[in-house]
Amino acid sequence: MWAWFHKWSSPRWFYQLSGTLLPWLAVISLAALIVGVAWGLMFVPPDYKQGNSFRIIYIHVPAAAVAMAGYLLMATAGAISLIWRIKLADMVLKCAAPIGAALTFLALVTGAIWGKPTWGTWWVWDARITSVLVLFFLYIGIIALYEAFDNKEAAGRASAILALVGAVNIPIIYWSVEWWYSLHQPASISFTGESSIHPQMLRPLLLTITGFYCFFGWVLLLKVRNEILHRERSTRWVRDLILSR
Amino acid sequence: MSDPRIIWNVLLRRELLVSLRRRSEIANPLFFFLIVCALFPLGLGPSPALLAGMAPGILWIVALLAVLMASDGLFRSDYDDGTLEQVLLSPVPLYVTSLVKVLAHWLLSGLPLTLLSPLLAMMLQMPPQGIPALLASLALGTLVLSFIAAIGAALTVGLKRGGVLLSLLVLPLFVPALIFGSAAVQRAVLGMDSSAPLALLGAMAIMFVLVAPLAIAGALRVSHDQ
Amino acid sequence: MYFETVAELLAMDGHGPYVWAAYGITFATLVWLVAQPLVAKRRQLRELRGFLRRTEGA
Amino acid sequence: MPPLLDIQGLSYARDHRDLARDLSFQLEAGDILRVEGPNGSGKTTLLRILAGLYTNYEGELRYRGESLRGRGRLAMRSESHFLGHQSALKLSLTPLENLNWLAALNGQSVGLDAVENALAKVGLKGYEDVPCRQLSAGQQRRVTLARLFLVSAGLWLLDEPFTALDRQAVAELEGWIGEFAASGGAVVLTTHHALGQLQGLRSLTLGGS
Repeated sequence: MWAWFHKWSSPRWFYQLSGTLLPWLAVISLAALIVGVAWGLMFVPPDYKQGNSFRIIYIHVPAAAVAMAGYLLMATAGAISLIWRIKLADMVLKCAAPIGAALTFLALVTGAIWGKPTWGTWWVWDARITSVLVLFFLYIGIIALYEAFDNKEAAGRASAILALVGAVNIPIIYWSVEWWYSLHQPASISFTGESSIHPQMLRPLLLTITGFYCFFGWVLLLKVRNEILHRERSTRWVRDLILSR
Repeated sequence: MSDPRIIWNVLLRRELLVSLRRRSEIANPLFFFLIVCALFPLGLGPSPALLAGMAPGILWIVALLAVLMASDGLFRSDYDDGTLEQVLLSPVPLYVTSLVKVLAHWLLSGLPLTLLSPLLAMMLQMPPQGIPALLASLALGTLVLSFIAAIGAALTVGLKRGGVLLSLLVLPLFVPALIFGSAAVQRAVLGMDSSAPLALLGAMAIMFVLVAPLAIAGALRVSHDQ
Repeated sequence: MYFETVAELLAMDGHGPYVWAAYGITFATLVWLVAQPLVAKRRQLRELRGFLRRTEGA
Repeated sequence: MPPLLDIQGLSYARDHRDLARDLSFQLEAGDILRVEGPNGSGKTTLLRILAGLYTNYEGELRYRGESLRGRGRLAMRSESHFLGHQSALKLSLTPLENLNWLAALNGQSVGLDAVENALAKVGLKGYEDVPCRQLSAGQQRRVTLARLFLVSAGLWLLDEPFTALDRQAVAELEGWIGEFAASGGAVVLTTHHALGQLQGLRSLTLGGS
């Protein structure tokens, strides 16, 4: 088993593997996004309660979901890099952070825009939006910590520890915010209540969620491949690759 | 390896001695707590009704910031004079030494803040029936906050400008403690039962006291391994 | 297609600006997310060639 | 009986600069190994690797036959002293309090007399309760060195131990190192100071490769 695990973690092997995966990820994510968005924007009837503004759900929910999954991926990569000292896992952690932060930012912006026509204010202290805001702060903490170190390897290990501590705390944070929200605001208006939307309208959502997940994978692979070339620049296989280009 | 209890006492005594020798380091968070609480009436107006309603939230947020301020240089002086290096080299597990360090730090920062809080509660016109819950929630809460902040302090110990960065790292992790802590006091002020949030805070305190030293030990090793 | 005319699609009974603003920002962000590593790769290849020529030549 | 320290194929780098490649040496009881080399040649890093502080290296390092990455590290920690550049003292505490704490860190509780003997050995008799802040730099360095005599150890790792010592203290330290090696201890040290002819002295040159 160890040989397989070791092979899997060698940057060169991963570079080749990701080379074959990239086009598929790109095609699937673009296709799923385009079809899902077109379907959600143009073909689905408006929600009887919220009107057309509910169409923002097709990008808001996937962005929040993938941002959360991205953080958990970061924590897992961090654990792997801490325990087995695999460089690849450290690269995944470093590259996933900015993408996750961008998606969390998207979830917040689309949530705020969605709030305006629906509840008249740009910012609604709804349970889910507040949790996504805290998730955004967690991402900012990871990136700030990584940038603060000069020695990049120490930066990776410190960020891995923070990501693990963050991941352990995410359920507690999400649950405490839910508890806090129910304390002050009986759940009359809330994003979490969107399940009241007609199931037939949720079908495009599955497409856009798939699209966002593949998109995350696509951009992550692009960034990790750049990182591999940078860190392995003094190796023979990178030299041959560069000169053969 | 001689008797662990003696080792524990010597380690704890050293931490308390070092802090007690620098009085100002203990007094500063308390003065910070006092001054910032006094700012709110100046900013919001002195009307008792307004202040009473916001007192639990204000007290908890300012206590939280005071703990954050007190935790900034937690490991830095040991890092600068080389004693932290000896701790890393010690056969005594780093989990234990970190646990002792943060407990001693809490005894001289979190606990005094808690004991001072009734005075400030009165200053902010908070109804007295909320004070027992305030003491309980701050006692448990500052323990949770101290251990979370200690993780941040350990992560930034090797960095020159840790202060602002520390708050970026740990403030999001303070959210649950703040929610349960201030809710417990608000309920007590309204005469409602506040045992649920206090129980949750107690559970978090146990969890962080047991788990945080692992992260602190890992973070201290990282900062030395470069 | 739910909407009869393109104008109706844009207006979306008054919610159009919000919906299109949200989709516009999302589209811009996603494009930036993809473009950034692609641009970085081209710049990196140029740097690496220089790095290799220097180390190769030494 | 496996050697006290067995280093095979050690290579390490810092900031992408190779400091040592495939370094191998052994250390037995009674040896004094002096690590030489120009500044920045990785002398301090080598000591930090041996002490288990710096783990970014390749190679097989064994302490009494156990790998330093595994059980060997814990065994070594309780049987060795590492003196870094810094004083490892809290200036607000007295030598007695500092040494008590350092002994506890080594897992041992020591009585007052043990501390007094150690301080007497380094010529600081009677200074037990003077806060270290009021001691001179040389005296503070002596308190740091007192730790070597407070808790018995089989291995000393000394990084530039002669810095900030007056000439008389330098001679004394040289004597202590000789005494320790003669009594079966092993020492690895870095210094620019020209050591006299100590029995069992060997040197290892780094850098410049």
